[in-house]
Amino acid sequence: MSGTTTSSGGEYQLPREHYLNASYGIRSWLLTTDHKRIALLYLAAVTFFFFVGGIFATLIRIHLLTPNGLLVTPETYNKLFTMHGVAMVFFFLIPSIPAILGNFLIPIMIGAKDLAFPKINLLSWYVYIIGGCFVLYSFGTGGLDTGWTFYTPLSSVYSNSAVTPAVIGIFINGFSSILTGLNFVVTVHTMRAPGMTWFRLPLFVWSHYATSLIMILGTPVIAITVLLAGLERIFHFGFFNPAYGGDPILFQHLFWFYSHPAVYIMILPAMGVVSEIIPTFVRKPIFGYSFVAASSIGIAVIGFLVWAHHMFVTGEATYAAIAFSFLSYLVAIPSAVKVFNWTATLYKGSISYDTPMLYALGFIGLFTIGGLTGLFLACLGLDIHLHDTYFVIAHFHYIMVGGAVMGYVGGLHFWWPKITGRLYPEFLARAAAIILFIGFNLTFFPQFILGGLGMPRRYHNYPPEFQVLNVMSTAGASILALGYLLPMLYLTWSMRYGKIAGPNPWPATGLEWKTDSPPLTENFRETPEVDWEPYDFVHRPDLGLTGSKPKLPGKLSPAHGDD
Amino acid sequence: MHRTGELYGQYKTLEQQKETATLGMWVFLVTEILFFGGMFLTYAINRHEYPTAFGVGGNMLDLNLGFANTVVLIASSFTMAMSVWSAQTSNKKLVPIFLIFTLILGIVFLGVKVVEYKQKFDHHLIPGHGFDITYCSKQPAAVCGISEEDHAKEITEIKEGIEADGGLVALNAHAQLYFSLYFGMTGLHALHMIVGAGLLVWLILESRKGRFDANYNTPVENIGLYWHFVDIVWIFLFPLLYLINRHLA
Amino acid sequence: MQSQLPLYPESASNFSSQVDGLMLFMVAVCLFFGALICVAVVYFFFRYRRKTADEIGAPIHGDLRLEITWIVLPFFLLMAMFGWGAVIYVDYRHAPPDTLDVYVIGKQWMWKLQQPNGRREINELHVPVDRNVRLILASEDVIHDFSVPAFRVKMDVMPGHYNSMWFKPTKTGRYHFFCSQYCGTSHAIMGGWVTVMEQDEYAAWLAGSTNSGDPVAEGAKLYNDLACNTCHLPDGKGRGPSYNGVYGSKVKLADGSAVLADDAYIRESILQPNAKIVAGFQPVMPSFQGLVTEDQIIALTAYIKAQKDQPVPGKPAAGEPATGKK
Amino acid sequence: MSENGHQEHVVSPKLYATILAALLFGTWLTVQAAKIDLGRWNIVLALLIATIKMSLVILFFMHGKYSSRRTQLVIVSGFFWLAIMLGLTMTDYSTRKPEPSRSANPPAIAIHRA
Repeated sequence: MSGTTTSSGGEYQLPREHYLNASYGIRSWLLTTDHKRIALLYLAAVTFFFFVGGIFATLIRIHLLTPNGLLVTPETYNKLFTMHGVAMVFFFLIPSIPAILGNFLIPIMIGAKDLAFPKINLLSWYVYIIGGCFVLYSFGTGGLDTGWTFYTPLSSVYSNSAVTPAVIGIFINGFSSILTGLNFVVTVHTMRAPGMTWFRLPLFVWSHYATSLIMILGTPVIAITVLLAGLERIFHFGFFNPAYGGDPILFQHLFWFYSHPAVYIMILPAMGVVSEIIPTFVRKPIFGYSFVAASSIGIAVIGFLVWAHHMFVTGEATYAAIAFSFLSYLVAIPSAVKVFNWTATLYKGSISYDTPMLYALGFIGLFTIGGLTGLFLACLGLDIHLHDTYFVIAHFHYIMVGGAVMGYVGGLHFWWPKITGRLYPEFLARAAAIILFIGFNLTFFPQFILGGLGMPRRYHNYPPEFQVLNVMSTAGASILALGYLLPMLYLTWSMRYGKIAGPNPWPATGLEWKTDSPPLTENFRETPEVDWEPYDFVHRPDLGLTGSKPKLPGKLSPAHGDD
Repeated sequence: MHRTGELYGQYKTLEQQKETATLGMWVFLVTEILFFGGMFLTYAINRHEYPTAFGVGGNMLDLNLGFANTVVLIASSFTMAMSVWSAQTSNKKLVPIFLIFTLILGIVFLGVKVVEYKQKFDHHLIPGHGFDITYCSKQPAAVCGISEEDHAKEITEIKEGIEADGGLVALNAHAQLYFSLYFGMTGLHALHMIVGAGLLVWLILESRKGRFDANYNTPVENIGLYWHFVDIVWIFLFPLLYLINRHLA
Repeated sequence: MQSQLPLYPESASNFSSQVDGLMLFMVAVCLFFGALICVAVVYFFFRYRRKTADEIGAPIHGDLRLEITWIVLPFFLLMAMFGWGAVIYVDYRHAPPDTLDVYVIGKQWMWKLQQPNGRREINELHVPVDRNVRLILASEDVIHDFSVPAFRVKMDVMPGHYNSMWFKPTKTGRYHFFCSQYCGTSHAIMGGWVTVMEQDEYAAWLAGSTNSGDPVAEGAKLYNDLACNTCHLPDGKGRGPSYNGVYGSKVKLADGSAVLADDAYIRESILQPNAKIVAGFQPVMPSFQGLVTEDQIIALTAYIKAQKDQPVPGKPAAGEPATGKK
Repeated sequence: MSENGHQEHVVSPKLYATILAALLFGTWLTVQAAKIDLGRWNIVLALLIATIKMSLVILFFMHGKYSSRRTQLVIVSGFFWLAIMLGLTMTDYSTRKPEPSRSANPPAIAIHRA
């Protein structure tokens, strides 16, 4: 099946034709309907927004080095954290894993030639770009100072910044997300290869299916919400404006109906990545496959029932607060189930120390901290102390950066050989993973303490007693920045100079590893038939792992490990 | 049944292609449910808070036009369903005819909507600084083009509204909220109608080539689904906007 | 003074001890589970490291008993956290009856506070120790949030309606309060200090107020200026009900129901007079929406409150709850 | 039955015409119902009629009755999520006033908005 050729020396060579060299020229990229090329288009755009958001983050941290603010005016500071939030949440975290890794991998993982609607897939990228342009226009013409949450009436009446284009951008961008989710759901339902039953789906696909449900059911609500806020701003409609009798809390209900499930859009795909990486590098089936799969769906569904826990101190009804707190605790259970199962998977495994594995283990640690601190915020009694403090900042950065971004970068390393056909430099990659882990903890752990002390979020200056912790945080941020720059550099380098990977360098069990690296435009030469269970290493002689000697041609590449 | 038509590269069979398109359309309609749902929620909460002002606002609408439009839209849904039937039974000549009927009814609906919007504009009922819920009640009936009887009712109703809602300023603010929702909801609905009309034009051009028959009718069916969905939205908008507390005084 | 690296804020209210107890419990539980997972991961990581390149792990697919254990056990712990938190929250959302009420108005970007006797402060709040204090919060523009870390309490300050929060300071001293809800440019400097004083000191401080008029007097003036006095005659014979003895009583309404005449009711009655009509009166009062500021509403409320013990028309003596609207 | 298990059902024009008649009748009925004062039940009745009309459109015009189980599940889940959004938000608005209270004299904070 594999078209990869080996030279006499046993080293791999790139396949003669693959999706990257199938056609050339800018038009062949901008008009492509190949899900793999669209994934790379997303990679470029999303990386750009990550840079933009990252620069804002760096400026924020530098500014907070001293209690009175080092760098910028209050107005500018408010714009910086708003734009950081908007760029990162709507244009990096939400599309990152689904639109890049999901787009690239889901059709291959289920044995399809493409997504169900390739043109809609391309359309979703253009929609993303158009939305992004509006938001960049807003950033460029005076910026945005409402916070990424756009709470009314500040955003709809009082703010003097460029709210309207930003709101339009987010409205448009929502449709990109909807189209991606729609495509995934339909693809998973109708495009599976023969033998690829629901319970043979990779957990990555399960988690993306759950993510897509949220995108489909939640995103329309944020679209209408920001539309209403925009109308209120432009035409003096009074939906949420107390001056006309509107209720600002209603805006928060609508906003969080999407935006809370949206954090699961960010974390679920990362969980999917981790669920792929761990069995591969432990070389044993995931512990409790059906529980891990079901917990993805559970998180997606229960995640819709908890949104008002963002509003415990707004004056919402006590009964409602109690109900939402209760439901919030329920959503902790499927998350915990995942963590326990991943940990149990390590037991009696054959664990390698490859980079993706380091990211996956880092993910478990950071996600555990992020998840456990979420329990503090879901707790009614503690939330009245911790709400809107740095504790919240630390908590969601542990989930979104420690969780989602670690998963994203880990997944990028894991599938990099599949995407580019080449391996990344292992030593640098491990170093970057460790630097990221240390930098991250140094940045955000002190913020838990700051939050406990009561330092409110979104402050451009702060009482002097908080300085030591802020300095620690800023120092960590600079390490973190290095940790992100390193992969960007060596991954770019490896695209041209990396070692040729071969179809299945790890080796892993998924269908995507049965085709060439990089794959053909049609993914497979002939439609594959699946007759094995997921993550089964025992009955897979084609992986070359059953004997005592390596059966893979030639010497194993250095990427495999530590022998 | 064996299907014909172009098979796109990513599919294995035409059946799969058809199934995929139908599922995709329904999933899209689910997103539309939630999209309009956000607005219905905003309506529900505010109506719950200000029943009086919403009643006064609702009575400012022209029930006859609203009723006529409902009939027009339901009829268009019927002709749309009939064009799907024509395609499914390979009546290739009938498909464009029913589609043209549908399009005409859709345009009539939008035309009536324009008349209504114009009326609201003349009556100072556009949210913003010029909004004045009492404008018509202060003019002679003829100026606002309503019957003396309705005019009298309106005056009474506004008077009672002012009392019940806690003053003119409050009533005016809350009625403006009602009209914000009126324009937001009907505007969004009209936008969907315009998109639907555009799709219909394309469908008519294609169907005149005789493309749609029992074997291949996915576009007719899917655009039909969309059209029916837009109809459903109106089925709810009509009572919520036009019929609440209808001249119950 | 504060040490260079504080790790937790001072504990200065009835809620701080409750919140801290719960916090301690949660930290302990979370540390236990966090450590359990970390230790397991690190131990497995080294214990089961790959020894040969083609080695595979033991094909273990799962264990139902374990799954059930780690679903059910955490569930009970989570419910304990939920229940404990809910108890504190319900307590927090329901102030005891005997509170000292301070009005707090947030506006971009300052706090205006007003003591029960009308003494006004900007960005400063003085309260007596060991007394239940209730803050009645309103905003003039966007959403703010009044947060006192040392008391472990906060509440959003919404435009358009009152929120309230309460606490009982347990320790004298000066504590930061912050605006916790992002409210625009100078959000970060929209804070101040809560000074908790001994009760007698507080009384002396309150009596020594010179900087502002008595709200009752101001309310009385407004009562005349806004022509309330043309309808709301003290003897109850005007077109509107008398104010006497209204505050804190149950008012009978035209629709047969009754409502407690509290601050929120009075505010509503000024802004939306016909929302609740007192039995025996016609809905004729105009709305004062847009004509009075939040400050003036507070002054009017104070005036009405001051008439609490005046003889109620139609009743021989004060004491009995009576009908009548301001 | 085609291979994918999705049978294309052709609805007869007669049934379509019946549905049309029912929808028009429903429209007339809802207008008439609005003219009678039923207090709070007016809105309930109006929504009930609208829901029945919607069901007719979905079941027959949109072929929901003849669709695959999967499609039906998609339709139902759409409305289910709408119900979640409306219902859970309403839990807040409908319980804001009667709060549980320990004290005999609760400081009822009104929810009225200016």
